[in-house]
Amino acid sequence: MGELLWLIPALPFAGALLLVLFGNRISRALVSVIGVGSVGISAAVTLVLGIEYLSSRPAFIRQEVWQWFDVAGFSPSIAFHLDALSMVFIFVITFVGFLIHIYSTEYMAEDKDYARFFACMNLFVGSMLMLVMADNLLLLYLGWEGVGLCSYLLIGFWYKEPENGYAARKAFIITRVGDTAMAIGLFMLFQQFGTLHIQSISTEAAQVWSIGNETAMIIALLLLGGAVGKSGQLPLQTWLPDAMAGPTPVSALIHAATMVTAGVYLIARMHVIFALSPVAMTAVAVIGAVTLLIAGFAALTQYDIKRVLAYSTISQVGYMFLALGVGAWSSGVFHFMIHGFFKALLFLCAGAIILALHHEQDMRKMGGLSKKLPVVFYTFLIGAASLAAFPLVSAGFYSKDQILWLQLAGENGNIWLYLAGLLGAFITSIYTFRMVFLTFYGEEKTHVGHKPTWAITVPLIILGVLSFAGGFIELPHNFGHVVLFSDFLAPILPAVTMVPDFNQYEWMLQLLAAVVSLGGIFIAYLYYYKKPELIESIHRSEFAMAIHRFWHSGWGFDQLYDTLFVRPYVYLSKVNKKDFIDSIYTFIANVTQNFHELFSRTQTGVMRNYVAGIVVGAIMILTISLLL
Amino acid sequence: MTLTDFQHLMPLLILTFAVLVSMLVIAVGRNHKIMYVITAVSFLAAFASLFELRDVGRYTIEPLLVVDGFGVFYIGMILLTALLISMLSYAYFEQREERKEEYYILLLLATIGACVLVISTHFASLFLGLEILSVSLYALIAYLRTRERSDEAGIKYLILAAFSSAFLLFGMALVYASTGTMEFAGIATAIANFTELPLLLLTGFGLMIVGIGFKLSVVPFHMWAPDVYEGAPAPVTAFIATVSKGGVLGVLIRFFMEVDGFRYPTLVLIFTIVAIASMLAGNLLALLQRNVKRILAYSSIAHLGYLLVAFLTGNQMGVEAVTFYLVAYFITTVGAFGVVAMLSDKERDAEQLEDYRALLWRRPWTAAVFTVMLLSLAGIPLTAGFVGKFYILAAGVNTQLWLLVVMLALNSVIGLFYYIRIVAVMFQQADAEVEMEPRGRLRPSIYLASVGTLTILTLLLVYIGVYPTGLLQVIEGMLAVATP
Amino acid sequence: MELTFYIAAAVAVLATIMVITRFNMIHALLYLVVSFLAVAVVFLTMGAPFMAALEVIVYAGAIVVLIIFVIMMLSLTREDVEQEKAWLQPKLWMGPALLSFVLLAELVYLLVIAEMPADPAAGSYVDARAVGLALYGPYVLGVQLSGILLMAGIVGAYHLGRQKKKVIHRFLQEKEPKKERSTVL
Amino acid sequence: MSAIPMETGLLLAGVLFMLGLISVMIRRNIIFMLISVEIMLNAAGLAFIVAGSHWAQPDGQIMFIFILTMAAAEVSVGLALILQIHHQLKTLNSDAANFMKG
Amino acid sequence: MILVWLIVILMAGGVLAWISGKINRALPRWIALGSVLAVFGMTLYLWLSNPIPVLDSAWLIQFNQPWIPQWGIDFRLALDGLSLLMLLLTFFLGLLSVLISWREIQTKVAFFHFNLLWVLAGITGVFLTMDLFLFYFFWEVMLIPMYFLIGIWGHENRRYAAFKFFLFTQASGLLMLLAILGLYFIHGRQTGLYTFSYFELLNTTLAPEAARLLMFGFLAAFLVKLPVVPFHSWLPDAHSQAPTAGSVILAGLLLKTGAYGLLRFVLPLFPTATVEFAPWAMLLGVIGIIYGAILAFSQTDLKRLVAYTSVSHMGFVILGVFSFNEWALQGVVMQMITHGLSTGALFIIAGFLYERLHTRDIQKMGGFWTTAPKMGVIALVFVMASLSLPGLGNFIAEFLTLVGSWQANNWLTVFATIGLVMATIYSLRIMQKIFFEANRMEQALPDLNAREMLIAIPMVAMILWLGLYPQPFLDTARPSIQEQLQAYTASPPPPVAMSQLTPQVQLTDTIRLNQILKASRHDPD
Repeated sequence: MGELLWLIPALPFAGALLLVLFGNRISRALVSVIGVGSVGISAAVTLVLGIEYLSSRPAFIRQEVWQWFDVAGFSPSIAFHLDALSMVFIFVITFVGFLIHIYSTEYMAEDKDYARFFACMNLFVGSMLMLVMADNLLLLYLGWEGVGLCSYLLIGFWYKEPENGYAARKAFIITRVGDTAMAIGLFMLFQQFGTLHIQSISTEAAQVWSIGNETAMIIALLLLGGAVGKSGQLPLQTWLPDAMAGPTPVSALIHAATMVTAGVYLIARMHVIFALSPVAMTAVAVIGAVTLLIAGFAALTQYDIKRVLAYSTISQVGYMFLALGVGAWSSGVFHFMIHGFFKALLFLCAGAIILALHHEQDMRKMGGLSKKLPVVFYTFLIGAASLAAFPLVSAGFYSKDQILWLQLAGENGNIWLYLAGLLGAFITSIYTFRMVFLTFYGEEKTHVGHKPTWAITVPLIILGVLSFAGGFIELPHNFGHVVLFSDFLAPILPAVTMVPDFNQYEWMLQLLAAVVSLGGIFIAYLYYYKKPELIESIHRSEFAMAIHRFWHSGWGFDQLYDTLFVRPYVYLSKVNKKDFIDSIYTFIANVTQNFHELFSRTQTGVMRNYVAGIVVGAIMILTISLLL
Repeated sequence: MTLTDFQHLMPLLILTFAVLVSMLVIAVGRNHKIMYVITAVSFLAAFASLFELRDVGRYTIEPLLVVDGFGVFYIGMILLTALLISMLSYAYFEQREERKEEYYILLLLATIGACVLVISTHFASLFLGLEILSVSLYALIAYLRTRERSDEAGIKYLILAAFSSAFLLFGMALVYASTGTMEFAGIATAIANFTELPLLLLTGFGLMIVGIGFKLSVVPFHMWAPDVYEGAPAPVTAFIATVSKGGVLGVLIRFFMEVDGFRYPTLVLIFTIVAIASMLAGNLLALLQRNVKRILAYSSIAHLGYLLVAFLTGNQMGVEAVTFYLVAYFITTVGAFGVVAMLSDKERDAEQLEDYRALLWRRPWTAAVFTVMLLSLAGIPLTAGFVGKFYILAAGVNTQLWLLVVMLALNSVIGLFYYIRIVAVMFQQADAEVEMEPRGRLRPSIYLASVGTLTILTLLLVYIGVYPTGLLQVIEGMLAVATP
Repeated sequence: MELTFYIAAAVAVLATIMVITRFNMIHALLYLVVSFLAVAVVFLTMGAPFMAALEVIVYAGAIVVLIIFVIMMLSLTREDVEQEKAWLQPKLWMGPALLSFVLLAELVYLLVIAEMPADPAAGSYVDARAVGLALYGPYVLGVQLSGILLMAGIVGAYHLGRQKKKVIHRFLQEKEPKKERSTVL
Repeated sequence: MSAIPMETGLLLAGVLFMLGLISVMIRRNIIFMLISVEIMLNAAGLAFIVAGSHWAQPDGQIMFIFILTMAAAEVSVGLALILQIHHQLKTLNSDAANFMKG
Repeated sequence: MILVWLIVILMAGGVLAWISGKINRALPRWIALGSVLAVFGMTLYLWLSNPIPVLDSAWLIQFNQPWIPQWGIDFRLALDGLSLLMLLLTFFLGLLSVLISWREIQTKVAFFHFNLLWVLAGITGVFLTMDLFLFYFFWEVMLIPMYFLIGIWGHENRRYAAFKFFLFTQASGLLMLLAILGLYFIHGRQTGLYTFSYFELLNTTLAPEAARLLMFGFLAAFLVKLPVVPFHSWLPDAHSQAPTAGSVILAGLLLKTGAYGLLRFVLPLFPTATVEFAPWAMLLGVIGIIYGAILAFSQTDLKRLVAYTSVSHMGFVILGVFSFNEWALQGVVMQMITHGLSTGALFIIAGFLYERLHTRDIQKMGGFWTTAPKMGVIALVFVMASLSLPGLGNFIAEFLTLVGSWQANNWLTVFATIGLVMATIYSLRIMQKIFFEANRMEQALPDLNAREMLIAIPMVAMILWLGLYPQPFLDTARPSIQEQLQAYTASPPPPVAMSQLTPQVQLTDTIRLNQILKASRHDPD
């Protein structure tokens, strides 16, 4: 078993390679077949392996394809590792990826760079799979950077617009900052353990380090740096809203469902090390909490539908971090999965809307679409409910509720984190339904052009079902206590240590969460549907508008980084374009030249001067004789 | 004077004989070609006669001359150089209206002077050799009387050389006054008794250095060099740069080795300062110079500075280094001036940098030869100049003359700049306006000798650069005889 | 003898000073003859009578006369003397003279403080015979070499001194090649 | 016989040498320069005689003869050259002969 | 003898090419191609026929012939894994250089190929020779033809650039010569054996002061060639002014001679002095990485930009060399190879663009992906290589270097790693300005033709190979690297520095893996 493992990432890679080599010469249909097919087969292989895995439940499956290199004992392999954790990720990546690929065949149908798009998408899926299947951190890093590249290429897919290029570069560079921290973390890990093999590190770290070990803390924080960059968490979150410049399927796949959760994967994967460092854990949780709030507020003020979703992604990933931060590993992963479903769904719906409205993304110009695009409307509603954690019937409710619950019930929990999460939930439901009301209700403001066909609707429906039903595999104690998911992950991710005797309060918290969610929906209903004039009145307030602008700009992080880093760097670079060190050499050359001119002046051509020269020489010689 | 004495002076006798024959030939009738052949043959014959003297050991002709390995090697070097210069002269003078015949007589005479210099062991022979060389050179420099620059160069050289000779003589007189002998060996024994040099003697040495320094054109006695190089006909310039300096350097080495002047810090200091100043001034002066002959003049000042570095090591290795470097320098300089002579036309020498623009495209072979010569001067590998410079550096490092060695390295870099500049000019793309051929050229066959000579020189240069072992063996063999 | 030496020396120095300060070349040469004669007397006092004779014959006789001939050939005029006067301005000769005096001072100092080697022999009279024997004994090669030296001088002087075709200095020429002019125009 | 100390003789030679030297430096007329050089050579010869007389050897005198020879050769060539220059420059000003410089 | 043939074939080929130019304009190209192919083939054969890890000694082939016996100078060539790799790189890039010049060079074709082959011959000599005199000899020999390549066929400011290149390298080379001589005499005094043989001189014991001075002499040459930051200023000019082939050789090979010199000579000859100097050298490396990256960002001349990226990348080399451990040195060797390829490729792309547009100003470019996607893809690959994307060779190189340097110095490694971010900044700028955005030029840019693809494809293949399966190269280099490190074996940090680790944990990675594998195999079924 496991012989097929390598096929999962290899197929998309092969697809990408074929498309790069021949993409321009084959028909669009064939491009679609290769592009979608490779991911599809990959998904099928995943399914087969998944079933096998579930039936036999080994600790993990490993397949080494070849030894990458071996330098003085540093010998990472190109080897794949399949366990429950990666299984979840592979599943989301291949299936959601497959759906998005199908969706893209319609969405990108008009684009002339059709083959390039699918090549990049395939490459992305391959890299992402590499990331989650790697059995050592170096291979993980390969996938990690690979998805960064694809993200770059896809954000800047429509490269004619300089802003897109800018957004693409921003994404790559900012994530690279995080990667740098991660790379340093890898150096340290290697120094400590002489290997980057994840299993070995995990086993040894637990033996070698006691809790609170300083090295472990530094390493954990460095890895967190990488995670923060990729996952768009504070303080490296600024690239993600801009990344919406790419085509919408890209946003759905990369910037919502999969790549941005790589950080979550990394932390979950290296949970042993994180668990050894309370400081790092706290950092993870705090970052998650702050990020989810900041992003939530920012989302409230956006008009671009994709930007709202982008900020909501940041915010939701914040929840995952929150979960990881208290050691609720499987809750974090669970929320990742559910989020993957509903966020992909929301993005794809948004894409369908955008396509229908001739690439209009401003929600103020939308409205009344519930009749025109019924499938989109209903699926969007499911997604929105899930995002807003609509009580009981949405998957999001269960996954988010678990996180909130564990903030108090978990041993590492903290009331403030809980409150932040709760506030976040409230804001989430406001902006989610703000979006729903602005888009689908009210009067129609833009004519609907393209009506989605099966290639769009089928993925939407499937994702809708998943967003709805996905939650039922993991239910809280008082709702039947289904623990399929956490059981599945249990061999890999330890369970949270609970505060004793806290279970009796669970229903209260659930109720609170439900109220908050519904309250948010109600406020959205009130302000954006029932009484839009309330918004007008807010807009009249100078103070409110200042805050609005501040939130709209993503809390001014862009401006801050601009003044702190970008401008000084560019200034430094421009001011020294001519390379001042060069002028040192020019100076030396000039001095030499001046000497030349000085000496040349002695060659007057007048004989008497030459005689004088000889006499001076004679005097010099005699003086030396005299003095010595 | 015995018969053996004459046998040992065979090369000089041959040359003197050639002078006489030449004068007779001129008296009968002037013919450039015959004169040329007589000169070349006599140089060859004189050189051939040296083979008899190869294993001479040390044969002294009291009190003036000594024939030993060192002397024989230097004479050989001088004779070969003179031969090469005479080969290059034919085409050069053929296109000029002057009477050409006396040139060869003067060339022979000057060569005799240089040969006497390197085998002299006595102030009298030193002085006479030097003067024979100088007096011949006065006329040679001003040989092309139609050029005002020749005259200017001639009179400058004449006055300054006589002036410096006066210094030399006065210095000799003082040395003589303080030691009572004019033989090198005698002086050596006389000063061996002194723990410290008496002031009178030191003064004498100092004044002699002025005279010698002038001939070597080292700073600060160098100022005549560029003017004379520029004004003199190209082959004569080559002669001044090589034979004249080589001869003087030869006698300087002989004298210093004999009296072991390196024991005295005063003299070493003087020479050190002179060496550094020569390197620096020579290279800096040449830096942006636009006249090729002047560049070569300045570069020769610098090269003399390099040579002094090896000279200052004051040991066998240093002498060998000097000798080796001189061979390389002779070949290179003659080659370079040969190219200048080749390119010169009836009215003036090809001395402006402009004359060399795009030479590679016009006359690739000449340009290549010149490039090789310049690279050798710059001390780039595959040429003899590199091995020479390496040898000097090795000698310097061996004796730990770090200051001098570092200065040499530094100066080599400055030097590179102007050599490469000439090369760069030659390698520039041809403008349409550049004339493809200089005016008034002779038929190609006349250049045969010049072309052949340059080819030989280039091959020699590269051969020594690639495989210096042969030359090294000869030098070691010959000089080992000189210093028992 | 000593007195003779000092008088002669004084004359020589004075005459030489006169030589170098005269504007008229012929006057200068006459002083030069005086100077040479005085030096010849010094030679006599030094015990070198043969050299004294040679000094008079060759230096004062041949060489100076040669120079006078040349000056006459060049037919120097009153203006030349004036010009000579103009050239010999104090500001022109002060610097060089200063340099020379530094050198002189050093030389004198060196000569004075130098310990002279002890006298080897009291009688330092070297007569013509001894000179002749030495000259044609050990120094015979030197004589031959001086012959060669003279030959070089003769050949050189002959070549250079030949009256040549009229060549006008470029500054005085009306000319300059047509080519240049055409480029200018 | 020679009661004159050597330093006195050398001093005289030195003074004469310097006078010649000064003259070479301050004079512009080429003939004067030539004459001055002759003075210097003569002074050098004097120094040889003094030294020779001191050591009671003929060598000093022989050197003087050689110097004499050289001076003669030199003057002859020099004068020939001066004639040339006068023909061309119409002046004997040595400063005028400064076409080559730099 | 085969080693001599390598040099001789190139030199003879050069002369032949020059002469043949009289007969036919195209002939020199074919002769050059033929001779480079021949030596490439021979080297490949050497590589394939010698299973390096099996051998005991680092040295595969030696050749020795007295040259100037008086001075103890031999014509001594020897080949080990390191040289072999360098030769492979040399001839590979040499081959490409001939190919890219096929269209570009139209004047003085014969002389061009003469120079090209002689540069290659000189570089070959540098990589092979084990006699210090001969080393210096070849060191200089490779400069002259390079000077001509830049000075004759370069761009508008070629003379200045050629001068600068020449003076910098010569000046530093002379200091090395002095150091070589110093070593020679010190060794001679000690043992009475005056020789320039590398193997003999390795045994010289040096006083600390002398070792320091001599090391600086060697360093001067190598650091200037590398180049390390305060001495880098010749490089942007030379690189940007040279013809494409010249830039490729400069960046791909000439810089590597500096790195090679550090590895081959500085490390083994002066073990104590280098350890002393190491922190400063590493600091210089880091400064280079960052300084080069910052400057690269602001350049508008494409070739100049790439030149500054070289400065930045070569910072890693010195960083690695002075870390004194196998990871870093393997990283350095990899960096030499991969940088040669990737930067060479970028210069080649710049050349392609210049041929089409007659400008190197990236301000005037843009949007070429539309018309030239093939070129775009290839450029993308090498731009990514330049920012060391995993999967491409440069990543292995830089990661290994950093892993190694981390063991030696933490903070400097951190700053060096930050250089990776800066590499991203400038690299993406290249893509953005040239291939993305709107097309500012009127004319359409033709895509790569067959010949150009023939050049580009092997480079892409190579860089991928190096990125995904570098083991053959690492194996080839390993024995020689271990040899260079011999002097340091006592001092270096062991692979596992932590003292807390129990011996069991210090097992090598492979053993540990096996255990885990065994566990996994038995566990489930």
